[in-house]
Amino acid sequence: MMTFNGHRRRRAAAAVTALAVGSLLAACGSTTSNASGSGSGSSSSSSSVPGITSNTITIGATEPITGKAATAGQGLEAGIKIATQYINAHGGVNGKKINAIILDDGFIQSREIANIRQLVSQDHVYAIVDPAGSQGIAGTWDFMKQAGTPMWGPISPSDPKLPNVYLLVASRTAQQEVAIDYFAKQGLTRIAAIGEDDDLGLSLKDALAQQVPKHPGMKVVANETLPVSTSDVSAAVLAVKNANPQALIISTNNTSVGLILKEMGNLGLHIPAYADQGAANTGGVGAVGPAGSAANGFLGGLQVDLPTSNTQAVQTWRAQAQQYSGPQGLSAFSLQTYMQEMAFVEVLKRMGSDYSWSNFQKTANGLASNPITLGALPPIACGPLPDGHTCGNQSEIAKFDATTQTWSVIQGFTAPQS
Amino acid sequence: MLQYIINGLQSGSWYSLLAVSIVIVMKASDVPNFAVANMGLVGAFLAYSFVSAHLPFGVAVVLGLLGAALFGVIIDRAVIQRLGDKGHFPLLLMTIGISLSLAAALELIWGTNSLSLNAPWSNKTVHLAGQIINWDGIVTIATGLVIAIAITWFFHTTAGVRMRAVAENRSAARLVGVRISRVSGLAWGIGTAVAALAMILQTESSVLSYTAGDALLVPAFVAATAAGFTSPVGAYVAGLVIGVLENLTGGYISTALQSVVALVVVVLILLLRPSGFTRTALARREV
Amino acid sequence: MPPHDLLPDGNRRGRRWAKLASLIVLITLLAVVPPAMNSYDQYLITLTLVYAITTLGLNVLIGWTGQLSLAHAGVFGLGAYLSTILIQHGWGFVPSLLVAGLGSAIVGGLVVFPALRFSGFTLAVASLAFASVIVQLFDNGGSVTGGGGGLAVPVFQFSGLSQTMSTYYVTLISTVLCFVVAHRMRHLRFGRVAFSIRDTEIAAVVSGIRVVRYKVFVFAFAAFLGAIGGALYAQLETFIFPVMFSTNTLVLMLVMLFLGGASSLYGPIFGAIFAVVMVELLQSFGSYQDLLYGLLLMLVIGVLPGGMASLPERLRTSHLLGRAVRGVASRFGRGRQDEATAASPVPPTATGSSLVDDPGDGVESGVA
Amino acid sequence: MAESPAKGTGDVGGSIAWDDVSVAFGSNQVLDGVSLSFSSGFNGLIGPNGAGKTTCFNVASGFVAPSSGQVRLNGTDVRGLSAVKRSRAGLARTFQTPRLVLEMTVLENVLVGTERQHRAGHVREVLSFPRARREARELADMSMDLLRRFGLEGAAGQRAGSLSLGSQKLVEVARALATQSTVLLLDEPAAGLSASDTSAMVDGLHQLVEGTSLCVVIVEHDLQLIMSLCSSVAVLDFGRIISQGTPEMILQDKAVVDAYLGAGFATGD
Repeated sequence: MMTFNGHRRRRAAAAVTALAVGSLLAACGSTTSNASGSGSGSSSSSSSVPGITSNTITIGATEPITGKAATAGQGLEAGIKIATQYINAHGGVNGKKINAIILDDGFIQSREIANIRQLVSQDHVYAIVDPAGSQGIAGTWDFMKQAGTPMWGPISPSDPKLPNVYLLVASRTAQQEVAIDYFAKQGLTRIAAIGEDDDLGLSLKDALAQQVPKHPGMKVVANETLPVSTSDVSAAVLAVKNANPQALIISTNNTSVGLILKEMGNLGLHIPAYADQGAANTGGVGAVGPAGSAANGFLGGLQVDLPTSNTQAVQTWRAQAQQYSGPQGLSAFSLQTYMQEMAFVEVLKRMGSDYSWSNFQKTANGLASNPITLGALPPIACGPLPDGHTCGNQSEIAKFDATTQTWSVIQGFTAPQS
Repeated sequence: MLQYIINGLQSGSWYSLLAVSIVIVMKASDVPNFAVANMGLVGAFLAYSFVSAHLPFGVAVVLGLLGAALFGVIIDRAVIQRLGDKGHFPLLLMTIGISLSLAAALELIWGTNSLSLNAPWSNKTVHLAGQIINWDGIVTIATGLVIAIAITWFFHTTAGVRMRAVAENRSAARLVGVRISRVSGLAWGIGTAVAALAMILQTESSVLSYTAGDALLVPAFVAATAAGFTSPVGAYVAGLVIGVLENLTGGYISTALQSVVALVVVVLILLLRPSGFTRTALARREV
Repeated sequence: MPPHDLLPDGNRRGRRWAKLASLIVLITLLAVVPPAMNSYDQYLITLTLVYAITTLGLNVLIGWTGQLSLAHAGVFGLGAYLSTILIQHGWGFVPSLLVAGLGSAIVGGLVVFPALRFSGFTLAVASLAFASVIVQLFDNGGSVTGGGGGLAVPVFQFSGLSQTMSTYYVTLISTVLCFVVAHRMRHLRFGRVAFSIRDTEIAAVVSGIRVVRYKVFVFAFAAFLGAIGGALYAQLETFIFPVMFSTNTLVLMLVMLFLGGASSLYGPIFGAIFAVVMVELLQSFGSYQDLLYGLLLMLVIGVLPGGMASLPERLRTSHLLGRAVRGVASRFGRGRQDEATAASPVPPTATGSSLVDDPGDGVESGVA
Repeated sequence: MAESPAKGTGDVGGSIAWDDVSVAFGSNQVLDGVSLSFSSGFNGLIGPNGAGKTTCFNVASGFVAPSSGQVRLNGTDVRGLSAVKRSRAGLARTFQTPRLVLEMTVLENVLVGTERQHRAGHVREVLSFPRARREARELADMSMDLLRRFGLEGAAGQRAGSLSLGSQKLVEVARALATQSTVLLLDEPAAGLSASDTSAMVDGLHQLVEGTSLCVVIVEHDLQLIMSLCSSVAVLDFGRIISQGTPEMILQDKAVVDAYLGAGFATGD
């Protein structure tokens, strides 16, 4: 059951009408109509848990369905919709159907923050499931903590170590650490890095600082930072080339990854290059598409199995996803949110009939002793804080073949070396 | 060092061409065209579509440029001239509005995925003095130079002289029988085609997406400003200077600072030498 | 005392009272109603007020004084970062707000140096570069600014109120104070001087107005308002990072300013309401929302150059709705003055004006 | 009711003088060794188009730097003073095309000229201190009085943009008078004015200047106005002063008649 938020439009229309009156009082007009619009919603359930009725469970997410990250956002949206459809078609959770409200944030950080507020305090969702947009999401930690609403499986921020936030898959930093370990195993010691000047670059800096010292003889020979949304990567790649490295780790948006690969090809710099799942867009065309033949041999991280994999879990998903009419249904992003929502439903099932916040916490924190294994994702084994809310930090590494345009896994789910 | 300079001249040529486009439009219709990059992208996307329809690259580019020029004329007729002499602010804001609408329209038509606009020389390199040089760099730098010369020559033809007359004094130009609307249309047509060339060259060497213009706009405007918004040659040189400064900064200081250092240097030059890189600038600005 | 009060007009005093009364009702409603709303609506109203304060600063600079300075998004960010860093070092929120405002006023005032040398677009581009330098400072500020990764904002809270409501009340008080001061300034000597500098700088000079001094003050004051807005914005968003203060934010501010009505006192309020409501309204349009936003912007510039603040005057002078609106307007006691000024189009500005009237002299030169 | 604005400036007569002033723009010699001096009362500066009259004003106001020579304002050399400082030293002027803020009221435009008279600061004004209020009222009264002299009191509350060009010129003269300067330069105040506006201007100026020490210099093509109003007239031609003296002397001067007036004027046409 999908609903698009009806009274958002109504409220906005009311506000615009008030505005058209043209007096200063318009400001007041819009605020009072807001109050009446939302009041009815909040009064419905005073004692019970928000988002839970006798026959529905409402969850919410904000995704970049339009804008610069639309490809990813549409895939993430598709996974949630496919999972919801599947669950509801199979009787729902303990007899309740899932109602998923998905808002578009256009990859604008302040919109993500506003959307989360709307979902929690106006739409009264039970939990935020699989939201994307790492920097904007970080802006909601404080609010979410105060509201006491669970946030399940946000897409790749670092662990805020908050009681209500559960990270299901390996963070960017963890994926990059796995890659550093992989290079060490291959005997490559001269590592270069190119990061973007935001949280992406920051995660790479963390990974280098933590993991490189663990491998004797390994050192970082070049560490370049690209301005956000630049289209000119040549100076950075040239600086990397001049440092004569044996491997490169990239943490930028996937257009820049593509440009870097292309520039490496132009300059004849043929060394293994790695980017995490978000940046390599494993299973999509974002980075490897523009790079063309230069993407051959490119290594990508995987938080979730390849969408082309033939495991039972992925096949089940693929059968559902092929029915899905929207865009990006068969992408890796779709598989990821599908699996994460399945895991969330598994937690709900284990909670029985008590949907209280304390029972959610207890059940989720107890997963360490009885992990959820769905296939496609590494086992989800949450535990108590401080470290238990990174529920699975294993990742795979896949290699791209430019002639067949396919990825193949070269190292299965592995955790960073401790 | 040489490699950084060549890369700098390449990205500098993109800025230069956009700056030249800004100057042309500014001269004839007194509008700071903040939509220049996205209007240029229209030409680049058209060229992409023609290439996808299996037209030869050269033909596709020419058609793309013609399409862009036509689009520029339409924007001038449909929007800019209607605003008339309402002053700089509304026109500036109008070009921002055009830019926003265009970005959205391009996203709707061609999607959000990055596309590849491949020229015959894409991904080909040549060894020169021990350096590996990309063909697209050579083509971009050469094209920029040719356009700069062509535009300078153009301003000495009859049409160009008319355009300069309009720039000097609109009412006087009208008195001596210059049809300002025609001159304005011509400038928007040529200006948009030059911008399209810049965006074709830029997206050919990187990727084509509806956000490709964002990173070029500020350097291009700084270059146009450095030329006092009047001199195409000044704008061309300033664009190259910014590009080279960026790459040298990126190579020898920090890639994180490369965009800002170039800006600061140009602004400092402006502060110390308000006439910018050209002499005529002073006279024009203080009118 | 506003000069128009000196004019003989029997109705004026009555109108002023009506105006004051409706203002008090409005502020009371704004103080009383939001606690009953959900936190999302509280957030939206607070955001509207934050935008209004910030855009007011831009209005003083561009709309009133005609200085096309585009450093405002940077200054907005400066307020956000300064106050956040001060709070992290143990300062109270309100002192940090004021110090952030004053500190940014000093930094923002630096833009006056290019402004004294350049006018029009050269100033625009120079100030834009200045803003990007500020944002680069956030980016490269190491642990102080958190670099590109951003900074978590320690949110202040009145006891007994939620965080959002605490921020809301501080924002409401700031908004009222800023607009009351701006209202006084607009209708007194400062407003006359600012408009003179904007429209006829040379006439201002020969009237003995110390233009340089005023410009320094205007840049600093605009930066102060922008920074207050930024500091409140940081409290509202609870997490700040450099990209939040990029040119996209500047474009939003310009849109709010011109759609609301540049040079009109209340334009920024209309612009802010518009910006917040518009995003809400266009949510469901998916990919078409940016297109609609851009086209709407173009439409408004084309047909309503005075912005929304000029709408009542437009309607009043138009034949169809004229009578009805006139009735409503007189009942609510909106003074003639505001609409008269608001109705006039956006200032024609920029490149300094020609001094020499006698074409025979053949000289054109700017004010030194 | 406030007193006539010029009376507050003391008994020292206003005066302005150009000493051997030359101005060249490129190869174009606009002023060539101009020496002129005017004192209290009405003075005229006439000459054909392009003779350099406005440039004389621009040099005096500090907008154009002379290549040689100096300007003395009330006996003091003002070289090196900025335009604002010259204005604050007692020099006011108008422009050929009126430069008003069209969206402000007529009264507000005149009040712009009172900038120098403000004693209370902006902060006190914003906080509505009694002294600031009193001052604002006094200055508004004085400005209203000026408008009344030009027959514009009824238009005080109107937007300046709604006025005719002629009325706008009157407002600009009122604004210049509101500065309470000692020297007033009027650049073609009557050009484009209707007969009734012109007489309003002349009457107003008469009322306000008679009995004061104000020095008014008028550039004007309306010779009837110049000759009837001014006690001293100078004639500029091709950047040089070709004659200076009383109106009667000027009318007799053969060089002036040849260069500018034409034969018909001297015969009383």
